[in-house]
Amino acid sequence: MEIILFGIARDIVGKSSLDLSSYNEKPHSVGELIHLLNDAYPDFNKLSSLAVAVNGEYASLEAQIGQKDEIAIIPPVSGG
Amino acid sequence: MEIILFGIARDIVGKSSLDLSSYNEKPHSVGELIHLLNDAYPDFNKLSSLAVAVNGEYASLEAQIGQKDEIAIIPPVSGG
Amino acid sequence: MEKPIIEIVETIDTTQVYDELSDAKSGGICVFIGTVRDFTDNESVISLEFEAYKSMALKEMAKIVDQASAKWPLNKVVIRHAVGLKKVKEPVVIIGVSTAHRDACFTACRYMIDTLKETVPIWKKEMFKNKSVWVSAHP
Amino acid sequence: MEKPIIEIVETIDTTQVYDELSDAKSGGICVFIGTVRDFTDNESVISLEFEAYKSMALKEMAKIVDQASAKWPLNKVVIRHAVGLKKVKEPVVIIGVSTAHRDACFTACRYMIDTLKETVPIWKKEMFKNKSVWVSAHP
Repeated sequence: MEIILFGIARDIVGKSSLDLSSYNEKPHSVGELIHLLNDAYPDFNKLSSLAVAVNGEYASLEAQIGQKDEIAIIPPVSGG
Repeated sequence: MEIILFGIARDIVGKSSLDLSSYNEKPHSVGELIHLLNDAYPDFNKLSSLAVAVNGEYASLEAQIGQKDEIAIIPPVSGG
Repeated sequence: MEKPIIEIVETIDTTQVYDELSDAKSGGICVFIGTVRDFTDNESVISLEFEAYKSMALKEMAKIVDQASAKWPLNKVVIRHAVGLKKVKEPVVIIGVSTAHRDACFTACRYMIDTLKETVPIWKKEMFKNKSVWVSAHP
Repeated sequence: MEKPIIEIVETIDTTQVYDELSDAKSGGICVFIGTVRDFTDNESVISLEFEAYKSMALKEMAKIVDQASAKWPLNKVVIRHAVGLKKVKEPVVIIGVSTAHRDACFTACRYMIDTLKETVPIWKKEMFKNKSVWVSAHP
């Protein structure tokens, strides 16, 4: 399971994607993924907000995630 | 005393300026000028509004007008 | 505010306005372009003819810029109206504003076009197939 | 509405947008251009760097156009965002709308830039002399 990272999320993790295959507890939902990130990289807790996109759409905390999904971390957007 | 005419005012009078020197009663105010125009060319009464500019500024009905002023009839504007 | 560009011209070049409004202190630019539409009240419009009392129109346009710059912090302003015969799709007026933040450029641009239509001595005749009409002349 | 132009590009050409929006059924065109401002909170900005989650950003931009066209009768729409390094005065986003009457083009254009800033996955880093900051990342 690979997570795409953008903006400050990439800076916090130090790379542009995060491979979760080595983690013992794989997240099954967006909420679990955010929990995992906040634990592994405490700087995520300092952000104004943190969203997750599953297959290019904003996903709720309850949304299930699986091996085939394109999963991306969306830190606070600032386009325009 | 020459009055500059624009838009539908020019169409009503049939020319782009009106020379009042031949008129017996010369208008001394904007109000008198409008009264004179309404009498001489009844189609002015049908317009949505009628303003007069004296030396390039909108003038009130009470504003005095004289030989040296630049006087223009401003029918309803429709720029833009 | 820098010296505004206030003009009455034969033809509006829509490609130059961005350069005229571009500004290091501005994060937002709002431009309104009025164009000739092909229909009015379900009648097909062939062209519009614009006529201006040019000296007074320029003064009234300058007043609008002064009023807007008293209300909002404007950096650069362009207000340019065309005269003469304009065909469908041609630009007849362009109003642009650059400001630090976007709220002011939208609000000021809207104020300026609304006020221009009310106060600036410019007249528009709509040419239809079999008649022509001075817009707004009659109730 | 005609097929909208929705793009993420390296460089925005501000001179092409009028041709893209010009339309026989439209009397009004409103264009917003977001540009790089030289100061933020009294600190001198050297440049901005924009990064996009391109596939998702294009989908979110398309949603904004759909929402706007459901709310207002739009004829043509352009929504184009730049990515990469942008210096002071450079355009970073351009949003344009043509409509029959001017009210809708102003309101829809404003709605689209406001919503873009809230929902589209694009990120901006401000480069100052001695530091760089991801905008809005922290409270």
